[in-house]
Amino acid sequence: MSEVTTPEAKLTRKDFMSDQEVRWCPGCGDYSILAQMQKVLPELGIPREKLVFISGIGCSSRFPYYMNTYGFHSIHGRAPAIATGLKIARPDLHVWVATGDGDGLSIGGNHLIHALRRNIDINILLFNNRIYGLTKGQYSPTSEIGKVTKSTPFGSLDYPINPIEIALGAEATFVARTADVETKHLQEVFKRAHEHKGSAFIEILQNCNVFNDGAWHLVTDRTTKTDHQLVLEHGKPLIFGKQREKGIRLKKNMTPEIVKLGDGVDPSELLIHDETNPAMAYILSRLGPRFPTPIGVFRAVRRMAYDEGVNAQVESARKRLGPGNLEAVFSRGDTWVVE
Amino acid sequence: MSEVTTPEAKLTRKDFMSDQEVRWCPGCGDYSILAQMQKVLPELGIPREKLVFISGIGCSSRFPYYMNTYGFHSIHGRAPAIATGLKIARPDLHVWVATGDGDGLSIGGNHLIHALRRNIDINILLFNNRIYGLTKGQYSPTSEIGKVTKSTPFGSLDYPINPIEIALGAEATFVARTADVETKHLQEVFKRAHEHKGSAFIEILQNCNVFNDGAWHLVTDRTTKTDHQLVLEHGKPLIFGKQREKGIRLKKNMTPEIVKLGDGVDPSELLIHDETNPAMAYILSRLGPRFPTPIGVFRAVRRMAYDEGVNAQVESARKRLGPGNLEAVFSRGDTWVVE
Amino acid sequence: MTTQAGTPPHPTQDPIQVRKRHEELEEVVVRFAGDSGDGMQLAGMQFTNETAVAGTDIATLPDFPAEIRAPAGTLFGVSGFQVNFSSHDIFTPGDNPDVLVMMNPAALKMNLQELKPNGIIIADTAEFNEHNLKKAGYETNPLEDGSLTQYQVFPLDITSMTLRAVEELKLSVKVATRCKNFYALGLTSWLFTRPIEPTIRWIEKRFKKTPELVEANVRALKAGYHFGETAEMFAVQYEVKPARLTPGKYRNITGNTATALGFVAAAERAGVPLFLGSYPITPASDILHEMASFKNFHVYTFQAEDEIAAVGSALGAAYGGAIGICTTSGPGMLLKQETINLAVMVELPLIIANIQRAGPSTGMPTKTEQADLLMALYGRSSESPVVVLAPATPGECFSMAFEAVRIATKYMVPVIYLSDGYLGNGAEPWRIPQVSELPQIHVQFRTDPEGFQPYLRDPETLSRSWVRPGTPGLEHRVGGLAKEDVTGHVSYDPLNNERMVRLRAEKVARVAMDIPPTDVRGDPAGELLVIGWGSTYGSIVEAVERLRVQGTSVSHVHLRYLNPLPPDLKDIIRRFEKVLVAELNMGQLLKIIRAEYLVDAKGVNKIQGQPFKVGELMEKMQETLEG
Amino acid sequence: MTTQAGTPPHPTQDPIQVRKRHEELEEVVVRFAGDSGDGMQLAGMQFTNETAVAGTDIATLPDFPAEIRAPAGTLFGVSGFQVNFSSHDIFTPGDNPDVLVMMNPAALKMNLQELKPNGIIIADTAEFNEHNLKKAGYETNPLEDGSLTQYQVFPLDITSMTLRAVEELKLSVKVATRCKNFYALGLTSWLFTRPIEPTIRWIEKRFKKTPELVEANVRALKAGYHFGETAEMFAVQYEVKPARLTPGKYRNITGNTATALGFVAAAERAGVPLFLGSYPITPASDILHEMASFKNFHVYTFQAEDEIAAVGSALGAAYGGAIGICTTSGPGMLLKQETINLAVMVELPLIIANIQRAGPSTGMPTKTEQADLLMALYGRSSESPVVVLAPATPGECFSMAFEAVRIATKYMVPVIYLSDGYLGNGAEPWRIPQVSELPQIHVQFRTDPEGFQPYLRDPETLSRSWVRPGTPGLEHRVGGLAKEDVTGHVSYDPLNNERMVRLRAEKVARVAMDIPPTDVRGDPAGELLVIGWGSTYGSIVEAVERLRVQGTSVSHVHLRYLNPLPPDLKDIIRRFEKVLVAELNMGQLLKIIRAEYLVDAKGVNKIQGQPFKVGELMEKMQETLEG
Ligand SMILES: Cc1ncc(C[n+]2csc(CCOP(=O)(O)OP(=O)(O)O)c2C)c(N)n1
Ligand SMILES: Cc1ncc(C[n+]2csc(CCOP(=O)(O)OP(=O)(O)O)c2C)c(N)n1
Ligand code: SF4
Ligand code: SF4
Ligand SMILES: [Mg+2]
Ligand SMILES: [Mg+2]
Repeated sequence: MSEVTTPEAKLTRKDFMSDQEVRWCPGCGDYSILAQMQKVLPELGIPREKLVFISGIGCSSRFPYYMNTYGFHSIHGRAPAIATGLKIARPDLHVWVATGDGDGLSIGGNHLIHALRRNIDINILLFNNRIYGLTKGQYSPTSEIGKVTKSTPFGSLDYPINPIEIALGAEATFVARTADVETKHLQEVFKRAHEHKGSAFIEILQNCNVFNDGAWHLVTDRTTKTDHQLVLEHGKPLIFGKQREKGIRLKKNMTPEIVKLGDGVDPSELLIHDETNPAMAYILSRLGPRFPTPIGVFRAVRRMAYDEGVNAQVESARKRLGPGNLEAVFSRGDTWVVE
Repeated sequence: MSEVTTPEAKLTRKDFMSDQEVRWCPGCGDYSILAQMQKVLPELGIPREKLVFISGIGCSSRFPYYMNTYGFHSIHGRAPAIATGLKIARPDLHVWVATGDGDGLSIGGNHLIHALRRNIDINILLFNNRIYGLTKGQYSPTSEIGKVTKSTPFGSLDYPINPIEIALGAEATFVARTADVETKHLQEVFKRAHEHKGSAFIEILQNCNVFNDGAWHLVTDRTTKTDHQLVLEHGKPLIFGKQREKGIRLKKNMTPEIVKLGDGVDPSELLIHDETNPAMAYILSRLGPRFPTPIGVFRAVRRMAYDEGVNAQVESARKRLGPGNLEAVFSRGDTWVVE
Repeated sequence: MTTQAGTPPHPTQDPIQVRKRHEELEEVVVRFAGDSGDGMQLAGMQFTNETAVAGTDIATLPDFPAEIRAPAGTLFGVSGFQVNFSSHDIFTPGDNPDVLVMMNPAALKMNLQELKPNGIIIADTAEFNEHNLKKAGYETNPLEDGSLTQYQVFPLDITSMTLRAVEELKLSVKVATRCKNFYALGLTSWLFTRPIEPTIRWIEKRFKKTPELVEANVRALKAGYHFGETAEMFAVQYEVKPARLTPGKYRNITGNTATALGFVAAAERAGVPLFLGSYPITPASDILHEMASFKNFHVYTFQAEDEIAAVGSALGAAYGGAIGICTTSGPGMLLKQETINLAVMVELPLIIANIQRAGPSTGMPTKTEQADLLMALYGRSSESPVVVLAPATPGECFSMAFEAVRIATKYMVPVIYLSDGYLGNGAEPWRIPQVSELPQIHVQFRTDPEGFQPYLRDPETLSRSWVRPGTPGLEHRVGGLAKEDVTGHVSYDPLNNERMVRLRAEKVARVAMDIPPTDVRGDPAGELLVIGWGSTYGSIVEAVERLRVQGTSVSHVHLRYLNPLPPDLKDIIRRFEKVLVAELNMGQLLKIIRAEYLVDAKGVNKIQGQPFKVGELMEKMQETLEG
Repeated sequence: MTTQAGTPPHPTQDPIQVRKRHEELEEVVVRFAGDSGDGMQLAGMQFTNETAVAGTDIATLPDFPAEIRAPAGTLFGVSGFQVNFSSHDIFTPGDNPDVLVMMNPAALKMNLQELKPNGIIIADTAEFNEHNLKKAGYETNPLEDGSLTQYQVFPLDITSMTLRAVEELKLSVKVATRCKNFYALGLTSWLFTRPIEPTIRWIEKRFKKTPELVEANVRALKAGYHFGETAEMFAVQYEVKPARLTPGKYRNITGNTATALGFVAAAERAGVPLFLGSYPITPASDILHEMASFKNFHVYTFQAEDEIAAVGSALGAAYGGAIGICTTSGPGMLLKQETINLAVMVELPLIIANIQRAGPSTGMPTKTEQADLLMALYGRSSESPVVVLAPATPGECFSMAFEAVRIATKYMVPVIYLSDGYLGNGAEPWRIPQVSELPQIHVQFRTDPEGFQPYLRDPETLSRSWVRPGTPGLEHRVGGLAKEDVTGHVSYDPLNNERMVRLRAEKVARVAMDIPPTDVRGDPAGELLVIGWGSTYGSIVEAVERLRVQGTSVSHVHLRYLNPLPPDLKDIIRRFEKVLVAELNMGQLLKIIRAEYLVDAKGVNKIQGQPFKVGELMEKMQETLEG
């Protein structure tokens, strides 16, 4: 057991490592995600005991075992529901959910969208490796069409779910994407999510080197990412490429196009990222294969968080009606006395 | 039992009325929806026996009992899953799903989005009365914030789901909205859905006069609808108002605004509806309260339907490998003979 | 109808008599019935309230269709409400009504066969038109064709009289007509000298936003009452004296309300917040509705997207240190089992209230049944022991709900609470307890890091300690994978797994040491022992008592604790020659009793969505004794 | 290890001897173990295949962790595969291995205690370094500290020898090292004179896309084989002669593969398309994988978004006239119950295969258990009878899967098929049937509108007719609400409901008339009857036979039909003084037997995620006989 920690005591990465041996495959992208989380948390200045990690089932969902905080490895797909109950009853806690593309988008899709639309103040990390890892390699809701897996020897036929797009469709108030190998970016996004009041949804592109190696190679590999990765920054134009020579512009009919800077195209014509503009986020979420893959914060707006509302309601009820009085509710309606 | 019908015999509305007494409350919006369906079907020229209506649980889900076709009143929220299995195994059938805002978006939300993203060739009618009717009036995922219902005496706190937006987020290939009292429009949309190959999602604004009377009053009442209803037509500018004097224009940052025609504003500046433009559909789906409510087809595009893919795969496998041979699969791998 | 002093109940038809004769009765069963839109449930509940307030004992049986407002005049659209009220204690709504208040022909058609010989029929003639008669399948009008001569029939044009009563208010006919249930109620109230003031108060509260409706309904109510008084048609006014109930302050309560109050009271006595995660389903929804109004207590109610999320949120709250509860019924219960399994594994308190209804599948949602017992015990994958409790009467729902919380928190274990539609919607007078009478529930959250291990157990209860996240130094991880004893680390060690499975079973078994002795109604030994559980209590008690009066050797044990079973049950069973298990299912407790005690018990079973009638039970008991 | 002619198994250490001595054995148990990344499952399966092809009888026990590739060298990361092969028929993988092939210290640590005295240990010395020894909790190196003197230890640097074998291919060390499992397999194959050709063929097929891997693995395999031949270290080569199996063409088959084949064969013999709706879950996923490759049959496989959608889609397909199947395991089974309940109500054929695993909750996903029996029987709300079947051996999974389809379609009823992880992953030789040997399954879809009613029943089976949507004139509606007898219309009539509940129960009960007589292994009467079901078959058979050889009066009944129970079981039980029920749970079938037959049966139970050892069972049987 870990000894007492107080907000004062400055914590270090080690403080967040549990005594459990990490059981992921050597080379799994999950290691980096874990490491970045353990590095960021000390900077947030919250006492360790105020943190809870809740997960479903999957390789990614083993995450809580390795964090020296409170942790709950629950049921396939149900982490958001459990986290919702916890956060309503315990608004003082910082609740993180770790889930996978199968856990969060296949069996757990409904709980995910309902958590997001309610805007309950939890942070959801969706480890997207486009495969079912723990069950040894079946295709997942994010797998590309035609994918040959154990359960689809002739290729899958399911049009993939776009996690960012579905989160936007549920009107999530914070929607971001990052990648296992982008260590700094991971940390930044984790911080932003922590600071956001309300549901924060983070898709993390993660490599499963055993069952789906290289799924994100183009976006994350040093040699290719400059052309295939688009870093979103609020208020900044959408520029990418080795020499940052390419940009994204919107045609009249709101369809995006890639333009080369210089020859006649001025940066001012480019799309300027705006985290508060819904149409912007939506268009960026479905740029498609011919475009670079955006990472960063697609959308960030403030809306009443569900737990805020619930507890405000309880408070106002107490103010208006006074603290609950059992005798009173027992005697609701008509009563009579028998001598 | 109904007597045999053949494609030749021209069917009438009566042919589609079952022998079961309709058990909805007097005045319920469901009656009109049922009537329009029974009127449209004869025009489609499909034999009655090729039609199947599958529903979940709820007032709306009683729909199949009243249609003299094949029908299956199934489980709360699960109709899309059952319909998917049926359509894969029986591509020759025309499968319709009847569901409610609770059935389809609360307990059944996940099956709904997965059916839509797979683009299985079924037509989904979501009766949206913004309330749980059959269970006597609790708020639903589409109820407005602050709604006072049996389960929310202090007002609900859940930010509502926007059915059109969630369907778009799942990249549904056909997304439309209509209303119980718009009889002609209902029929048109039903026809469009029938003609669409792939999943067709239709939100039907429906009045529950017992538990949520007037939920759609502004949009559907003769006296108010001209200002509060926006009829979408492909290729046509977005115009509404008593004298069709108002239009919708897009500002530079892709946010819509209402403009008065005439004084300086030319119709050519207005948004022209395009059923194939994803950003357009998305923006229209979230116009918000200060805008009129769009009805019509938000989005209609063609993409491989799941059942097409599955059956094509089976066919090609048969072509390539020949029809299945039991002896052969029995003997897969190494075998030996014992004398 | 048992009249005193043998005076015949017939109203003497002497026209010149003005002052009405008074007759005292011991027990009366009234059944209101009409269209699901006629407000019969309301009339019934208000009548119940009036007579309860008047001090009689009561038992009720609401019986309505699954449709909200099925088309007018249809047989399947008939909605009924039966009230039994009496000056001695009663246990059931009564097998057969003495009085039928019938708002249309369909209602009469559905209910007549149950009316007692010479019973009273009050019928709204306005509704007995061609159209409705045909819908109900009557060739001719029973009110006129002499087919009801063996009853006392009072044909009244209730509709027109109601319209006349509210005439001046200038309401639409539709709205005005809606008041007729209160007219009928007023008349019935007069007929049995029940006070209408409680109903007037109720109307004023219910419609306070629409004064014209208050006015209209009150007028209709009074008009009905005065009609009885003045109309010569009614020569006799009946009266039922108050019952001799234990002194105290009383209210009339349904099982669902009592359940809600029991949970809230327990949370208050434990000093722990309560979290209800629920998804609406008949007949459980009312508990959610009731609890949602307790926001000023430390009560959270959450209407989740489905039952899985409902129970998940409750477990999450329990993990956070709240009392996690969910309420549901059969089809929803199925969906909670995986989460209950997790609760068994992480050993957190969780209460799952299943208000049983008739199945399987969607079945008959508004009808009652007791067929979810085996599912509660065995409906989860692998070995997953939980505690199972069942209240026996509407009022008892309070104490058993309270008990569920006590056990769950003391043993850190899920508790399944089995009520049913009959208990949930049925009502009885309930003696309002003093808060001080209620036991304290001692909840101790662990805070001491010294020597903490997540799965260290209390030597007596075997429960692990409850730790609230946020407690410094106790950070730890729990989950659904097999756990190592004491440390709770993930472990696939074969022997450890068997040890943990047996520990969880033993923990539940020990609850048996913590429950009251089983009481046997009747002789402690004899020929026949009838075992029941849940809502069948009333019918069994009455059947057994009647037989005992006839000198039959029969006793009754009613189980509130179904898992673990009471330790003394074995000996009790041994003391009887024959054992009969009465349940509203195909014999579920029966299976358990046979397996557990190897006794050749027989079952009396009914799967009709209706409670047992006392007569049915008596017959079967006699058969068993003879056979 | 039972050597013939009593010659001691020790290799004589005489250096000048060149030709190896040959020894014939009757039965050998080999266990391969190493890191989950070492490919031990593969080595084991290939060795099994080789010896099966060589004609011996076999039984296997794969045993691996839930993690995909737990960190190298850890105890929890150890993955093992045990093969028992013999020249007579065998029923279990064997209690204790004769040979351990150990790829690292952790493997040795986890497996040594089970090795037979004087057993053989082959160990890869390369992995026995400080680091790994410490991870495994060894102070000193067991291969050197003399702690293994009572065994025959062959310490070999398998890693280096493998690297040398593939040197010329210039592979990365990482890739080259991965071949060591084939080196070990080659050596073991030589030691027991098993043919390596089948493995070579397998390698060529498996890696056909990467020729260098084919080359590398084949080289490693051969190198291992030749090392055995040439190295002086091995003086003896053992041989196990083919078993006398019934003549025919054989293959080696796992329970999961046999289940898949059984379903496909049944669909073919019924001439009806098959639809598998499934959601991946250990240990059931392989059935989905297998079936997904049958696209050229009329087989649809659908990986749904969850188990509810999986079973829903299967029911939808069944409604459409296909054979609807779903495959799952405990945690997924829970989610299917509501849909099974609907299938019970609409009376459509549906097959649910539950490949049981150790629970509760996530439990030990890769370990076996039999604790879902009561859930299969009673895990649904209300009264919801279904047929429950259980295969006893991997090969038998074929015939019972076939039987499940036959019963489901003949009686229009859901059938739950209970296999488990041990059956699913375990393998045995399987006599490949001629398709002509397989019974026809007669499926008749109704097409005649004349006098059609959805719930008209076949007088013999009580099943309603199966109607494919698309059939003119038979349009009708079905659903989960209570149904009127014959017409199937929605009905809340009390008596109708009871009638329908009893009809559904009776329909399932009648299946009992349609199943083979129960065969008793051993005397038809006697002192002790052991009752088992499912995967415990092998261990029980062997335990019973050994005791009978010692003259004990014990017989064995193994149930394949768990609901309804065989009609002749009652008499069989009566013929024995004592009854013992052996199951891998806390006594689930035991409860049923006691309740059904009122016999004081006792249980022998194990909840460790492991099959029974023959020794454990023999002990408990003797105890019971004495006690
Ligand atoms: C109810 C239930 N169904 C199925 C499973 C089996 N299962 C465990 S994890 C998993 C999918 C994991 O995929 P993902 O969420 O992408 O996590 P990953 O392993 O890829 O990180 C499945 C199907 C389960 N544990 N429980
Ligand atoms: C598993 C399950 N949970 C809950 C219910 C209770 N239930 C029936 S219908 C319904 C909601 C209906 O709302 P909606 O889908 O909007 O249909 P409406 O009645 O409004 O047309 C609920 C909660 C059920 N039948 N099954
Ligand atoms: S299987 Fe894939 S996702 Fe799972 S631990 Fe291994 S590498 Fe990571
Ligand atoms: S309750 Fe509402 S939705 Fe249901 S039938 Fe009545 S009016 Fe229609
Ligand atoms: Mg994944
Ligand atoms: Mg609704």
